Amino acid sequence: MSQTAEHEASNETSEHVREIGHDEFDPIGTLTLIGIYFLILVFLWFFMYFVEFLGNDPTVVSGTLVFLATGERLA
Amino acid sequence: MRISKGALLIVIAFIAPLIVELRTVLAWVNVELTLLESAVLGIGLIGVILVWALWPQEGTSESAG
Amino acid sequence: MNIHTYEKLWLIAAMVLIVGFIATITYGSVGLGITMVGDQQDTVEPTELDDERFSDPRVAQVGENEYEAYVTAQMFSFQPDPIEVPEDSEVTFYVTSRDVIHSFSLVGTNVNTMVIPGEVAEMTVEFDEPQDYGVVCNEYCGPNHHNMEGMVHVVPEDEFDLTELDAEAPDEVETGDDIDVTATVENRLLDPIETTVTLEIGNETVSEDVTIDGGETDETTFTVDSAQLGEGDHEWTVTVDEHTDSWTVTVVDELEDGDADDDADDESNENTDAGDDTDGGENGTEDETDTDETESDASGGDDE
Amino acid sequence: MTNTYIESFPAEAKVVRAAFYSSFLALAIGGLFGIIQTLHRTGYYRFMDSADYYTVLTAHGVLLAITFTIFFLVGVFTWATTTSLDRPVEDIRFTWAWYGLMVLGTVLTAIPIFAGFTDSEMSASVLFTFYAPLQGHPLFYFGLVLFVVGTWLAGVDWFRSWWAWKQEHPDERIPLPTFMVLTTTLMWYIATLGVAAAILLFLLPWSLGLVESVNPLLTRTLFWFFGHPVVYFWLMPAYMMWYVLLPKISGGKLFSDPLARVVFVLFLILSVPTGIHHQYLDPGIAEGFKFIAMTNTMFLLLPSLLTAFTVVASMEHGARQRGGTGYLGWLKALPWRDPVFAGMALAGLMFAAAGFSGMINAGMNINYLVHNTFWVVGHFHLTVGTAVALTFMAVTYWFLPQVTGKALWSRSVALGQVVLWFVGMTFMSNAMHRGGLLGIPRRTAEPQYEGFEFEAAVGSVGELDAQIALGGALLTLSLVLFFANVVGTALNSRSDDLPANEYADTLSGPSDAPLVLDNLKLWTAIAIVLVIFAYSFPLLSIIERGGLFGPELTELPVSIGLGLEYLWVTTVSTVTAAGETAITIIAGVSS
Repeated sequence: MSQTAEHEASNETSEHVREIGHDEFDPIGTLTLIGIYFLILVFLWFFMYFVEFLGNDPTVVSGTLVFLATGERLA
Repeated sequence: MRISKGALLIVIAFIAPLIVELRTVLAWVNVELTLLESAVLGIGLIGVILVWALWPQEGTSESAG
Repeated sequence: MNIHTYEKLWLIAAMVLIVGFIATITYGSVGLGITMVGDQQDTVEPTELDDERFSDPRVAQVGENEYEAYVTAQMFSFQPDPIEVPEDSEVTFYVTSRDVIHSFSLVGTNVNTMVIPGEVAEMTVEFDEPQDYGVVCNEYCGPNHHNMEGMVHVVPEDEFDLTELDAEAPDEVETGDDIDVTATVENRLLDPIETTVTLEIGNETVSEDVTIDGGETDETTFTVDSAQLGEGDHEWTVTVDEHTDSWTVTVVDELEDGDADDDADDESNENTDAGDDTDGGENGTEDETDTDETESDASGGDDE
Repeated sequence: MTNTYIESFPAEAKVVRAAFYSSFLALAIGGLFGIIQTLHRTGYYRFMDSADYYTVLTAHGVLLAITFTIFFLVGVFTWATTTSLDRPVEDIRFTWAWYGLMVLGTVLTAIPIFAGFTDSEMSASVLFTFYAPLQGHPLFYFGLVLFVVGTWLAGVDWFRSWWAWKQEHPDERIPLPTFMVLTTTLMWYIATLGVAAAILLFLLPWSLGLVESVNPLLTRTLFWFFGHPVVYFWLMPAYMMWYVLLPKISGGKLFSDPLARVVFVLFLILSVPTGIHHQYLDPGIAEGFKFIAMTNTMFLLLPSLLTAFTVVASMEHGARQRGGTGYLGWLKALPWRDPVFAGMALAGLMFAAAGFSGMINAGMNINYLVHNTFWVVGHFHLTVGTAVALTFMAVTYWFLPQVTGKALWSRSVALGQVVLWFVGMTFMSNAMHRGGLLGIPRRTAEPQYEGFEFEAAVGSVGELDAQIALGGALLTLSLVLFFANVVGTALNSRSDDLPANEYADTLSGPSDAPLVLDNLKLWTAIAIVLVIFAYSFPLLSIIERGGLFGPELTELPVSIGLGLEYLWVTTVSTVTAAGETAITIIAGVSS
């Protein structure tokens, strides 16, 4: 695969401004992008679960818990 | 040209889902747009991007976000 | 193996995300009591379904504010349809299929289950406000899948009953004989009901107040003088609250045959009533033509 | 001298080309059926009877989800093993044989499906999932079996190449593309056991009349044993492209070879024991089993989330080498004019969105909200319909010159095509997701009901329909442009100026990866143990409850005339008993 790298370098020198090795590369842009993605995921998850899902009443529940809840409501 | 034609095309494509869902998002804050209004808004947005992209570049480039 | 610091950060964030998801779901199950359709019910024979729940799909009261709805799905209908339950009630649905895989899904709610032949889906649901819900089958079940729909009506408490009405009268009587119209009223609620049984025949209206205890059946017989009605066809209607049962009695000059025929006629009349009974009983608001249609749909599906 | 694939491996290039063309043919027919359904469902144009909709839907599902994806996969995987091991296949006749078997299987499956349009008795409008007791013609099941056997032999071919290579390079690490092929193939072998069992033991004998009935829950569970991992089977070639091709096209190197291996190992061990999450709402499966399936599924998010980082970091590496700067400004430096890059990047972006709707699908009780609604259709049009299909179309623009030796007909048309696909799918899948939240069901010819209407909080159902139809039209146009490019390229004359057949180098190479990652036997064993843990108890419980052959097992008439039937039941019972014993032993050992 080192052979591949040489080809790549010779083929695309025109497009390459610089060569960045393993140790000099900090994917800060990736961290930024994926951080934004993480926030979107967290927000949408809570939105979907607590607004869309739980707001979509009625929901299937276990009999006993509801009985307790109903009992409270009637009392 | 501030960005390449290819990148411009992609940015416009990327705007599509934002425009489509903008109405839904605005409805949550009680701003109800009609279909026509959101279409006009979308076209306007794309227009702004086009103007921005085609404006002759001066100095250092900005972030394409 | 060297992993970049940022990637380690992301790895931790991803694990937090995953654990957070599982925690949310667990909170829904344990904290809010959301229960999955599971294996609570024993299996059944899809082609027979002769146990007391599914031989006569219906709503039954099992406690104060607690009801059970036995539902069958078949190509391309649900039984009973519509399902009627009162507001502020806790309803447990038991749903099974007579043929292929269907679903039973209340549109716009989280009440949603697969309906698999041989298995019984159990779902307990709490209904608050009166509302009508559409029911769809959301699993492909054959060429008319898109026509498979039903309704669940959650009705105000004072409009809800589980009264079964079945009225009988002879088809033909000789002028001068009495016509006995017998109304059998069953109260499937747990509490007693007070209501009025009314018979309309010709221009005449007679009624009787009755009180029926929970789970009991009351028989009211009205006797009408056929001579007063005169010869010809006379439609009669028995009404209890919003439930009606009606048929036609023919008053003739002289019966062609003897008593034997009388019995036969009685029987045929009874059959018709029994037909109404299967699904007409649960849905007082629906008129008879509609329910009959539903039933013929269902049997048509069975044949396929 | 251009060093294209066809120059290095002329014989293999023909097979890869044939696989690609088979895949495109399926895409063309499946795509045509797609727009027919779009217009029918939304009510814009209905020219056929609604009953025929389900025949169209069956063909759409089978041709796109199975034929299109898997034919492309075998092409890519054959390219990957030959290129990365730098050796031709061991026996090209064997390669053609499995390709032929796959074609035969497809044709045999297609015959009864398409017969559904005619008046003949033969039909198989049972959809891609063929849930019993809906019954297809035996030919349908038989064809599927042949197709799957074809893919098994393809796997044997790739393994043969690797074994032969290993003899000559005993101390070398498995090259990354081959590693990906092998782990994916192992996963496929485990996964297809489910569908093979469902068809060979139950559905085929049942459709032939050898047995009276089947247990619908059992065959359904066996289907999903296969039905979930099959989505990773579609996805893995796309992942491979993102790992080995995308960094190179971006002008950079793969960020981490070891993590790429970790990701594929995770897919091998976690893909199969998750299928029950498709059955969250099935009666007859205990909630506990569903919860276990959920935790497995949630952890399956990990390899995809890791992939997101590695792939984006590789792109960033390319962008920065091309002069990109800033936190987000580097995005401008990416080669957006290259359709291969733009297509894959847009596909990846869509997959990020698909990842979100997939997380919702993976959740156990929230499944009540979305199960079998249009939401699910929106989800898999983002995954298989975009992440996979758009990646395949984008890399086609790279592969076509490699396997034909001809230059691409038009790069501009190609760029327009991938962008159009992205925009079209945005409209379509967005409206599908939203429709699903309103309770609109999937798989229905006419989602318009007499007794009630779907209520939208924002906008209307009519508007969603319009979005779907618009999206469908754009997708169809995109497909037309794609095929124009494929045909145009095929008609081009040979070119001497083509990019060489290379894939991306790595920043952190295989030497950084622990040796244990290459221990395929270990990972396979772990995968099998996990499958046994996740599935043995649910399967035993289903059989115990409903019987092997459904509720009527005890009444099964043993016909003397046939005798076969008896033999069949005995064999199956023996096999199951043996399985149970094995499970008991394993359970005993592990506890």
